[in-house]
Amino acid sequence: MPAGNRGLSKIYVEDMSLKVTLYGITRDIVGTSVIELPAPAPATVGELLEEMRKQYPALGELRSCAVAVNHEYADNDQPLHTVDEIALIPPVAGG
Amino acid sequence: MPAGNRGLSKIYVEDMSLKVTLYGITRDIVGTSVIELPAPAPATVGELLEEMRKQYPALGELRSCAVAVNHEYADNDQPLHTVDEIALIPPVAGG
Amino acid sequence: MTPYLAITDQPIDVAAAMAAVQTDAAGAVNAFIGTVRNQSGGRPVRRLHYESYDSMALTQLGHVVTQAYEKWPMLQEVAVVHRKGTLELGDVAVVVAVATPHRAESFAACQYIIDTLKQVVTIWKREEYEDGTEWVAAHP
Amino acid sequence: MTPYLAITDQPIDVAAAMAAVQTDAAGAVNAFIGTVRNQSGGRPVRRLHYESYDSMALTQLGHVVTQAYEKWPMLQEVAVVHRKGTLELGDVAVVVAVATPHRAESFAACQYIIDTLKQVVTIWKREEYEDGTEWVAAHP
Repeated sequence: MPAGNRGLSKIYVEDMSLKVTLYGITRDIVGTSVIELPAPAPATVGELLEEMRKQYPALGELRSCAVAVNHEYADNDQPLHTVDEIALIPPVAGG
Repeated sequence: MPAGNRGLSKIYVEDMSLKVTLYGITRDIVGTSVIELPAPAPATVGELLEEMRKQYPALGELRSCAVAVNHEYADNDQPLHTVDEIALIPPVAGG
Repeated sequence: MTPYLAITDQPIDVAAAMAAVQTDAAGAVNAFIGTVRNQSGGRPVRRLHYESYDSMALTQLGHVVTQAYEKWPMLQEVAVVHRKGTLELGDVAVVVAVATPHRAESFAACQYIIDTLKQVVTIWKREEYEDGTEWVAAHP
Repeated sequence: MTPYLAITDQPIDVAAAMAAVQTDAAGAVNAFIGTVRNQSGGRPVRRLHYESYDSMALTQLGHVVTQAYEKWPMLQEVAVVHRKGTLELGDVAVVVAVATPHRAESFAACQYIIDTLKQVVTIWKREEYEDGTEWVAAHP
Protein backbone atom coordinates (compact mmCIF):
# COMPACT_ATOMS: atom_id res chain seq x y z
CA MET A 1 0.00 0.00 0.00
CA PRO A 2 1.50 3.43 -1.01
CA ALA A 3 2.44 5.83 1.79
CA GLY A 4 -0.08 8.38 0.51
CA ASN A 5 -2.96 6.01 1.14
CA ARG A 6 -1.80 5.26 4.64
CA GLY A 7 -1.71 8.96 5.42
CA LEU A 8 -5.21 9.48 4.03
CA SER A 9 -6.51 6.58 6.09
CA LYS A 10 -4.96 8.03 9.21
CA ILE A 11 -6.67 11.40 8.69
CA TYR A 12 -9.97 9.60 8.03
CA VAL A 13 -9.78 7.65 11.30
CA GLU A 14 -9.01 10.73 13.34
CA ASP A 15 -11.91 12.64 11.78
CA MET A 16 -14.61 10.04 12.01
CA SER A 17 -17.43 9.65 14.50
CA LEU A 18 -18.96 6.25 15.33
CA LYS A 19 -22.49 5.14 16.10
CA VAL A 20 -22.79 2.17 18.45
CA THR A 21 -26.07 0.34 18.98
CA LEU A 22 -26.78 -1.10 22.41
CA TYR A 23 -28.80 -4.19 23.21
CA GLY A 24 -30.18 -5.87 26.32
CA ILE A 25 -28.49 -4.91 29.54
CA THR A 26 -25.95 -2.64 27.80
CA ARG A 27 -28.84 -0.37 26.74
CA ASP A 28 -30.07 -0.29 30.34
CA ILE A 29 -26.56 0.61 31.56
CA VAL A 30 -25.93 3.33 28.98
CA GLY A 31 -29.52 4.58 29.11
CA THR A 32 -30.03 4.84 25.34
CA SER A 33 -30.25 2.44 22.40
CA VAL A 34 -27.70 4.27 20.21
CA ILE A 35 -24.64 6.19 21.35
CA GLU A 36 -22.62 8.43 19.07
CA LEU A 37 -18.90 8.75 19.73
CA PRO A 38 -17.64 12.03 18.19
CA ALA A 39 -14.28 12.37 16.49
CA PRO A 40 -11.64 11.44 17.39
CA ALA A 41 -13.47 8.14 17.81
CA PRO A 42 -11.85 4.83 18.82
CA ALA A 43 -9.99 3.32 15.86
CA THR A 44 -10.36 -0.33 16.86
CA VAL A 45 -12.76 -2.64 18.66
CA GLY A 46 -10.37 -2.79 21.62
CA GLU A 47 -10.23 0.99 21.92
CA LEU A 48 -14.01 1.20 21.66
CA LEU A 49 -14.45 -1.27 24.51
CA GLU A 50 -11.88 0.57 26.61
CA GLU A 51 -13.64 3.88 26.02
CA MET A 52 -17.10 2.47 26.77
CA ARG A 53 -15.95 0.78 29.98
CA LYS A 54 -14.33 4.02 31.12
CA GLN A 55 -17.55 5.97 30.58
CA TYR A 56 -19.82 3.14 31.90
CA PRO A 57 -17.96 1.06 34.50
CA ALA A 58 -21.01 -1.23 34.93
CA LEU A 59 -20.19 -2.68 31.50
CA GLY A 60 -17.06 -4.16 33.06
CA GLU A 61 -19.16 -6.14 35.53
CA LEU A 62 -20.91 -8.15 32.82
CA ARG A 63 -20.04 -11.79 32.24
CA SER A 64 -18.91 -10.70 28.79
CA CYS A 65 -19.31 -7.78 26.41
CA ALA A 66 -18.45 -8.37 22.78
CA VAL A 67 -18.46 -5.98 19.85
CA ALA A 68 -20.16 -6.83 16.58
CA VAL A 69 -19.09 -5.18 13.32
CA ASN A 70 -21.48 -5.69 10.41
CA HIS A 71 -23.25 -8.63 12.12
CA GLU A 72 -20.04 -10.51 12.93
CA TYR A 73 -18.26 -10.88 16.26
CA ALA A 74 -15.08 -8.78 16.05
CA ASP A 75 -11.63 -9.19 17.63
CA ASN A 76 -10.04 -6.38 19.61
CA ASP A 77 -7.65 -5.39 16.80
CA GLN A 78 -10.35 -4.99 14.14
CA PRO A 79 -10.40 -1.39 12.80
CA LEU A 80 -13.65 0.57 12.89
CA HIS A 81 -15.08 2.80 10.16
CA THR A 82 -17.95 5.29 10.12
CA VAL A 83 -19.91 3.15 7.68
CA ASP A 84 -19.70 0.05 9.89
CA GLU A 85 -22.74 -1.22 11.76
CA ILE A 86 -21.32 -1.46 15.27
CA ALA A 87 -23.07 -2.97 18.31
CA LEU A 88 -22.30 -3.94 21.88
CA ILE A 89 -23.24 -7.59 22.52
CA PRO A 90 -23.81 -8.51 26.17
CA PRO A 91 -24.15 -12.23 27.07
CA VAL A 92 -26.76 -13.73 24.78
CA ALA A 93 -29.56 -15.92 26.16
CA GLY A 94 -31.71 -17.18 23.33
CA GLY A 95 -33.49 -20.52 23.29
CA MET B 1 -44.67 -78.33 47.93
CA PRO B 2 -46.34 -81.72 48.72
CA ALA B 3 -45.48 -84.64 46.46
CA GLY B 4 -49.17 -84.92 45.45
CA ASN B 5 -49.12 -81.46 43.89
CA ARG B 6 -45.96 -82.18 41.95
CA GLY B 7 -47.55 -85.33 40.53
CA LEU B 8 -50.71 -83.42 39.57
CA SER B 9 -48.66 -80.76 37.85
CA LYS B 10 -46.79 -83.38 35.88
CA ILE B 11 -50.00 -84.98 34.61
CA TYR B 12 -51.34 -81.53 33.68
CA VAL B 13 -48.28 -80.68 31.59
CA GLU B 14 -48.45 -83.96 29.69
CA ASP B 15 -52.16 -83.48 28.97
CA MET B 16 -52.15 -79.89 27.82
CA SER B 17 -52.25 -78.47 24.32
CA LEU B 18 -50.78 -75.05 23.49
CA LYS B 19 -51.87 -72.31 21.11
CA VAL B 20 -49.04 -70.24 19.66
CA THR B 21 -49.69 -67.00 17.78
CA LEU B 22 -47.40 -66.12 14.89
CA TYR B 23 -46.42 -62.67 13.74
CA GLY B 24 -44.57 -61.16 10.80
CA ILE B 25 -42.31 -63.51 8.93
CA THR B 26 -43.04 -66.43 11.29
CA ARG B 27 -46.67 -66.36 10.10
CA ASP B 28 -45.47 -66.42 6.49
CA ILE B 29 -43.18 -69.38 7.27
CA VAL B 30 -45.78 -71.41 9.15
CA GLY B 31 -48.60 -70.38 6.84
CA THR B 32 -51.14 -69.55 9.54
CA SER B 33 -51.53 -66.95 12.29
CA VAL B 34 -52.24 -69.43 15.11
CA ILE B 35 -50.85 -72.92 15.48
CA GLU B 36 -52.19 -75.43 18.00
CA LEU B 37 -49.73 -77.93 19.46
CA PRO B 38 -51.71 -80.95 20.75
CA ALA B 39 -50.81 -82.83 23.94
CA PRO B 40 -48.18 -83.78 24.85
CA ALA B 41 -47.16 -80.18 24.15
CA PRO B 42 -43.73 -78.66 24.88
CA ALA B 43 -43.39 -77.97 28.59
CA THR B 44 -40.97 -75.06 28.32
CA VAL B 45 -40.10 -72.20 25.99
CA GLY B 46 -36.93 -74.02 24.95
CA GLU B 47 -38.85 -77.18 24.04
CA LEU B 48 -41.40 -75.13 22.10
CA LEU B 49 -38.67 -73.45 20.04
CA GLU B 50 -37.01 -76.80 19.40
CA GLU B 51 -40.30 -78.34 18.25
CA MET B 52 -41.17 -75.36 16.02
CA ARG B 53 -37.72 -75.30 14.39
CA LYS B 54 -37.98 -79.04 13.71
CA GLN B 55 -41.36 -78.62 11.98
CA TYR B 56 -40.38 -75.34 10.21
CA PRO B 57 -36.62 -75.25 9.54
CA ALA B 58 -36.91 -71.77 7.97
CA LEU B 59 -37.47 -70.42 11.49
CA GLY B 60 -33.86 -71.35 12.24
CA GLU B 61 -32.65 -69.07 9.46
CA LEU B 62 -34.05 -65.92 11.10
CA ARG B 63 -31.75 -63.42 12.76
CA SER B 64 -33.61 -64.26 15.98
CA CYS B 65 -36.83 -65.89 17.08
CA ALA B 66 -38.00 -65.19 20.64
CA VAL B 67 -40.99 -66.50 22.51
CA ALA B 68 -43.33 -64.22 24.41
CA VAL B 69 -45.43 -65.49 27.30
CA ASN B 70 -48.21 -63.17 28.45
CA HIS B 71 -46.64 -60.14 26.68
CA GLU B 72 -43.17 -60.65 28.16
CA TYR B 73 -40.04 -62.03 26.52
CA ALA B 74 -39.44 -65.48 28.04
CA ASP B 75 -36.26 -67.44 28.75
CA ASN B 76 -35.80 -70.99 27.48
CA ASP B 77 -36.46 -72.57 30.88
CA GLN B 78 -39.80 -70.82 31.45
CA PRO B 79 -42.64 -73.40 31.81
CA LEU B 80 -45.68 -73.10 29.54
CA HIS B 81 -49.33 -73.50 30.51
CA THR B 82 -52.52 -73.86 28.48
CA VAL B 83 -53.82 -70.55 29.79
CA ASP B 84 -50.69 -68.65 28.71
CA GLU B 85 -50.78 -66.25 25.77
CA ILE B 86 -47.84 -67.57 23.75
CA ALA B 87 -46.36 -65.96 20.62
CA LEU B 88 -43.35 -66.32 18.35
CA ILE B 89 -41.50 -63.02 18.04
CA PRO B 90 -39.29 -62.68 14.95
CA PRO B 91 -36.86 -59.70 14.77
CA VAL B 92 -38.86 -56.54 15.49
CA ALA B 93 -38.54 -53.49 13.25
CA GLY B 94 -40.69 -50.71 14.61
CA GLY B 95 -39.88 -47.04 14.34
CA MET C 1 -46.80 -38.18 34.53
CA THR C 2 -48.92 -40.98 32.98
CA PRO C 3 -47.33 -41.48 29.58
CA TYR C 4 -49.49 -41.22 26.48
CA LEU C 5 -48.80 -44.46 24.58
CA ALA C 6 -50.70 -45.57 21.52
CA ILE C 7 -50.60 -47.82 18.47
CA THR C 8 -53.00 -46.72 15.79
CA ASP C 9 -53.99 -47.46 12.22
CA GLN C 10 -54.94 -43.80 11.75
CA PRO C 11 -52.59 -40.99 10.60
CA ILE C 12 -50.54 -39.70 13.54
CA ASP C 13 -51.29 -36.20 14.78
CA VAL C 14 -47.75 -35.02 15.61
CA ALA C 15 -48.91 -31.69 17.02
CA ALA C 16 -51.31 -33.47 19.39
CA ALA C 17 -48.54 -35.76 20.68
CA MET C 18 -46.28 -32.78 21.28
CA ALA C 19 -49.05 -30.79 22.95
CA ALA C 20 -49.69 -33.79 25.21
CA VAL C 21 -46.25 -33.45 26.81
CA GLN C 22 -46.03 -29.68 27.24
CA THR C 23 -46.40 -28.33 30.76
CA ASP C 24 -45.53 -25.01 32.38
CA ALA C 25 -42.90 -26.83 34.48
CA ALA C 26 -41.01 -28.27 31.49
CA GLY C 27 -38.88 -25.87 29.48
CA ALA C 28 -37.68 -28.42 26.94
CA VAL C 29 -39.51 -30.73 24.58
CA ASN C 30 -37.70 -33.09 22.25
CA ALA C 31 -39.57 -34.97 19.58
CA PHE C 32 -38.44 -37.65 17.18
CA ILE C 33 -40.54 -38.37 14.13
CA GLY C 34 -39.86 -41.37 11.93
CA THR C 35 -41.28 -41.11 8.44
CA VAL C 36 -41.44 -43.44 5.46
CA ARG C 37 -38.34 -43.00 3.30
CA ASN C 38 -38.36 -43.45 -0.44
CA GLN C 39 -35.44 -45.87 -0.26
CA SER C 40 -33.92 -48.48 2.02
CA GLY C 41 -30.33 -49.60 1.58
CA GLY C 42 -30.31 -47.95 -1.84
CA ARG C 43 -33.41 -49.84 -2.99
CA PRO C 44 -36.47 -47.74 -3.92
CA VAL C 45 -39.36 -48.24 -1.50
CA ARG C 46 -42.96 -47.79 -2.67
CA ARG C 47 -44.75 -48.09 0.67
CA LEU C 48 -44.53 -49.82 4.05
CA HIS C 49 -46.71 -52.21 5.96
CA TYR C 50 -46.43 -52.29 9.75
CA GLU C 51 -47.83 -55.18 11.72
CA SER C 52 -48.18 -54.96 15.49
CA TYR C 53 -48.79 -57.37 18.34
CA ASP C 54 -50.62 -54.55 20.06
CA SER C 55 -51.09 -55.80 23.61
CA MET C 56 -47.44 -56.89 23.93
CA ALA C 57 -46.19 -53.79 22.11
CA LEU C 58 -47.94 -51.55 24.64
CA THR C 59 -46.64 -53.65 27.55
CA GLN C 60 -43.07 -53.41 26.25
CA LEU C 61 -43.46 -49.71 25.47
CA GLY C 62 -44.58 -49.21 29.05
CA HIS C 63 -41.38 -50.95 30.24
CA VAL C 64 -39.25 -48.71 28.00
CA VAL C 65 -40.85 -45.56 29.34
CA THR C 66 -40.54 -46.78 32.94
CA GLN C 67 -36.82 -47.38 32.34
CA ALA C 68 -36.53 -43.84 30.94
CA TYR C 69 -38.17 -42.40 34.06
CA GLU C 70 -35.67 -44.38 36.19
CA LYS C 71 -32.69 -43.14 34.17
CA TRP C 72 -33.84 -39.49 34.03
CA PRO C 73 -35.83 -38.78 37.19
CA MET C 74 -36.45 -35.22 35.98
CA LEU C 75 -38.33 -36.57 32.96
CA GLN C 76 -41.80 -35.07 33.15
CA GLU C 77 -44.04 -36.16 30.30
CA VAL C 78 -43.76 -38.78 27.57
CA ALA C 79 -45.85 -39.52 24.51
CA VAL C 80 -45.22 -42.35 22.05
CA VAL C 81 -47.51 -43.06 19.12
CA HIS C 82 -46.74 -45.73 16.54
CA ARG C 83 -48.75 -46.30 13.42
CA LYS C 84 -49.59 -49.68 11.91
CA GLY C 85 -51.11 -50.80 8.63
CA THR C 86 -50.13 -49.50 5.20
CA LEU C 87 -48.09 -46.27 5.06
CA GLU C 88 -47.23 -44.22 1.99
CA LEU C 89 -43.97 -42.31 1.38
CA GLY C 90 -43.64 -39.41 3.80
CA ASP C 91 -46.22 -40.74 6.25
CA VAL C 92 -45.33 -40.52 9.93
CA ALA C 93 -44.62 -44.01 11.31
CA VAL C 94 -43.74 -43.06 14.87
CA VAL C 95 -43.49 -40.04 17.12
CA VAL C 96 -41.73 -39.91 20.47
CA ALA C 97 -42.09 -36.71 22.48
CA VAL C 98 -40.63 -36.01 25.92
CA ALA C 99 -40.67 -32.99 28.19
CA THR C 100 -37.99 -32.15 30.75
CA PRO C 101 -36.98 -29.03 32.67
CA HIS C 102 -33.62 -28.81 30.82
CA ARG C 103 -32.75 -29.57 27.25
CA ALA C 104 -29.85 -32.05 27.45
CA GLU C 105 -32.06 -34.59 29.22
CA SER C 106 -34.83 -34.14 26.65
CA PHE C 107 -32.47 -35.26 23.86
CA ALA C 108 -31.05 -38.17 25.87
CA ALA C 109 -34.41 -39.51 27.06
CA CYS C 110 -36.06 -39.20 23.65
CA GLN C 111 -33.17 -40.99 21.95
CA TYR C 112 -33.19 -43.73 24.58
CA ILE C 113 -36.90 -44.33 24.06
CA ILE C 114 -36.77 -44.56 20.27
CA ASP C 115 -33.57 -46.68 20.31
CA THR C 116 -35.02 -49.12 22.85
CA LEU C 117 -38.44 -49.15 21.20
CA LYS C 118 -36.76 -50.41 18.04
CA GLN C 119 -35.19 -53.28 19.99
CA VAL C 120 -38.10 -54.60 22.02
CA VAL C 121 -41.48 -53.34 20.82
CA THR C 122 -43.36 -56.02 18.86
CA ILE C 123 -43.91 -54.20 15.60
CA TRP C 124 -42.78 -55.58 12.26
CA LYS C 125 -42.07 -53.70 9.07
CA ARG C 126 -42.59 -55.07 5.58
CA GLU C 127 -41.11 -52.93 2.83
CA GLU C 128 -42.78 -52.94 -0.56
CA TYR C 129 -40.52 -52.51 -3.61
CA GLU C 130 -41.19 -52.41 -7.34
CA ASP C 131 -40.71 -56.19 -7.49
CA GLY C 132 -41.91 -57.61 -4.18
CA THR C 133 -41.87 -57.20 -0.41
CA GLU C 134 -39.50 -58.04 2.42
CA TRP C 135 -39.72 -58.24 6.22
CA VAL C 136 -37.11 -55.77 7.47
CA ALA C 137 -34.25 -57.16 9.60
CA ALA C 138 -35.72 -60.68 9.57
CA HIS C 139 -32.59 -62.38 8.25
CA PRO C 140 -28.92 -61.93 9.21
CA MET D 1 -31.60 -27.58 1.36
CA THR D 2 -32.13 -23.84 1.99
CA PRO D 3 -32.76 -23.68 5.72
CA TYR D 4 -35.94 -22.04 6.98
CA LEU D 5 -34.70 -19.49 9.55
CA ALA D 6 -36.91 -16.90 11.19
CA ILE D 7 -37.22 -14.57 14.15
CA THR D 8 -40.79 -13.54 14.78
CA ASP D 9 -42.94 -11.66 17.29
CA GLN D 10 -45.87 -13.95 16.43
CA PRO D 11 -46.69 -17.29 18.12
CA ILE D 12 -44.57 -20.08 16.61
CA ASP D 13 -46.35 -22.68 14.50
CA VAL D 14 -44.44 -25.81 15.54
CA ALA D 15 -46.28 -28.06 13.10
CA ALA D 16 -45.39 -25.75 10.20
CA ALA D 17 -41.69 -25.77 11.15
CA MET D 18 -41.71 -29.55 11.32
CA ALA D 19 -43.59 -29.88 8.05
CA ALA D 20 -41.01 -27.56 6.47
CA VAL D 21 -38.24 -30.14 6.99
CA GLN D 22 -40.04 -33.33 6.02
CA THR D 23 -39.10 -34.88 2.70
CA ASP D 24 -39.57 -38.35 1.23
CA ALA D 25 -35.78 -38.81 1.33
CA ALA D 26 -35.46 -38.17 5.08
CA GLY D 27 -36.66 -40.90 7.39
CA ALA D 28 -35.86 -39.07 10.62
CA VAL D 29 -36.96 -35.72 11.97
CA ASN D 30 -35.79 -34.43 15.32
CA ALA D 31 -37.32 -31.33 16.82
CA PHE D 32 -36.41 -29.38 19.91
CA ILE D 33 -38.97 -27.00 21.38
CA GLY D 34 -38.03 -24.57 24.13
CA THR D 35 -40.99 -23.26 26.13
CA VAL D 36 -41.38 -20.71 28.91
CA ARG D 37 -40.96 -22.42 32.28
CA ASN D 38 -42.78 -21.30 35.39
CA GLN D 39 -39.52 -21.07 37.33
CA SER D 40 -35.85 -20.31 36.84
CA GLY D 41 -33.28 -21.41 39.39
CA GLY D 42 -36.09 -22.04 41.87
CA ARG D 43 -37.52 -18.52 41.43
CA PRO D 44 -41.10 -18.26 40.09
CA VAL D 45 -41.22 -16.68 36.64
CA ARG D 46 -44.30 -14.76 35.51
CA ARG D 47 -43.36 -14.16 31.87
CA LEU D 48 -40.37 -13.58 29.60
CA HIS D 49 -39.25 -10.80 27.31
CA TYR D 50 -36.96 -11.66 24.40
CA GLU D 51 -35.06 -8.94 22.61
CA SER D 52 -33.33 -9.67 19.31
CA TYR D 53 -30.73 -7.96 17.14
CA ASP D 54 -32.51 -9.50 14.17
CA SER D 55 -30.10 -8.94 11.28
CA MET D 56 -27.10 -10.23 13.25
CA ALA D 57 -29.13 -13.06 14.81
CA LEU D 58 -30.09 -14.34 11.36
CA THR D 59 -26.48 -13.99 10.13
CA GLN D 60 -25.18 -15.98 13.11
CA LEU D 61 -27.97 -18.54 12.81
CA GLY D 62 -26.95 -19.01 9.19
CA HIS D 63 -23.37 -19.68 10.34
CA VAL D 64 -24.59 -22.25 12.89
CA VAL D 65 -26.63 -24.10 10.29
CA THR D 66 -23.75 -24.01 7.79
CA GLN D 67 -21.50 -25.56 10.45
CA ALA D 68 -24.11 -28.26 11.06
CA TYR D 69 -24.21 -29.08 7.33
CA GLU D 70 -20.41 -29.35 7.40
CA LYS D 71 -20.43 -31.65 10.44
CA TRP D 72 -23.28 -33.85 9.18
CA PRO D 73 -23.16 -33.93 5.38
CA MET D 74 -26.23 -36.16 5.32
CA LEU D 75 -28.27 -33.41 7.00
CA GLN D 76 -31.11 -32.66 4.62
CA GLU D 77 -33.42 -29.94 5.92
CA VAL D 78 -33.25 -27.48 8.80
CA ALA D 79 -35.79 -25.08 10.27
CA VAL D 80 -35.13 -22.71 13.16
CA VAL D 81 -37.73 -20.26 14.40
CA HIS D 82 -37.15 -18.05 17.45
CA ARG D 83 -39.77 -15.83 18.98
CA LYS D 84 -39.18 -12.37 20.41
CA GLY D 85 -41.26 -9.95 22.45
CA THR D 86 -43.31 -10.87 25.51
CA LEU D 87 -44.00 -14.58 26.10
CA GLU D 88 -46.34 -16.09 28.67
CA LEU D 89 -45.82 -19.35 30.58
CA GLY D 90 -45.94 -22.34 28.24
CA ASP D 91 -45.39 -20.27 25.09
CA VAL D 92 -42.94 -21.70 22.57
CA ALA D 93 -39.74 -19.62 22.52
CA VAL D 94 -37.80 -21.58 19.94
CA VAL D 95 -38.15 -24.57 17.65
CA VAL D 96 -35.29 -26.34 15.88
CA ALA D 97 -36.25 -29.09 13.43
CA VAL D 98 -33.87 -31.16 11.31
CA ALA D 99 -34.38 -33.98 8.85
CA THR D 100 -31.82 -36.68 8.11
CA PRO D 101 -31.93 -40.12 6.50
CA HIS D 102 -31.06 -41.85 9.79
CA ARG D 103 -32.05 -41.05 13.33
CA ALA D 104 -28.76 -40.77 15.25
CA GLU D 105 -27.68 -37.84 13.10
CA SER D 106 -31.02 -36.11 13.57
CA PHE D 107 -30.49 -36.02 17.34
CA ALA D 108 -26.86 -34.91 17.08
CA ALA D 109 -27.46 -32.16 14.52
CA CYS D 110 -30.52 -30.78 16.31
CA GLN D 111 -28.68 -30.68 19.63
CA TYR D 112 -25.67 -29.00 18.03
CA ILE D 113 -27.86 -26.30 16.51
CA ILE D 114 -29.74 -25.44 19.71
CA ASP D 115 -26.57 -25.59 21.86
CA THR D 116 -24.64 -23.32 19.48
CA LEU D 117 -27.60 -21.02 18.93
CA LYS D 118 -27.60 -20.35 22.65
CA GLN D 119 -23.94 -19.35 22.51
CA VAL D 120 -23.82 -17.03 19.52
CA VAL D 121 -27.25 -15.86 18.37
CA THR D 122 -27.93 -12.28 19.45
CA ILE D 123 -31.10 -12.75 21.42
CA TRP D 124 -31.47 -11.62 25.02
CA LYS D 125 -33.89 -12.89 27.64
CA ARG D 126 -35.33 -10.81 30.45
CA GLU D 127 -37.20 -12.81 33.08
CA GLU D 128 -40.07 -11.18 34.90
CA TYR D 129 -40.62 -12.19 38.53
CA GLU D 130 -43.14 -11.15 41.17
CA ASP D 131 -40.77 -8.39 42.29
CA GLY D 132 -38.84 -7.24 39.24
CA THR D 133 -37.00 -8.33 36.12
CA GLU D 134 -33.50 -9.57 35.29
CA TRP D 135 -31.43 -10.06 32.12
CA VAL D 136 -30.59 -13.77 32.08
CA ALA D 137 -26.88 -14.70 32.21
CA ALA D 138 -25.77 -11.07 32.10
CA HIS D 139 -23.62 -11.23 35.24
CA PRO D 140 -21.12 -13.88 36.39
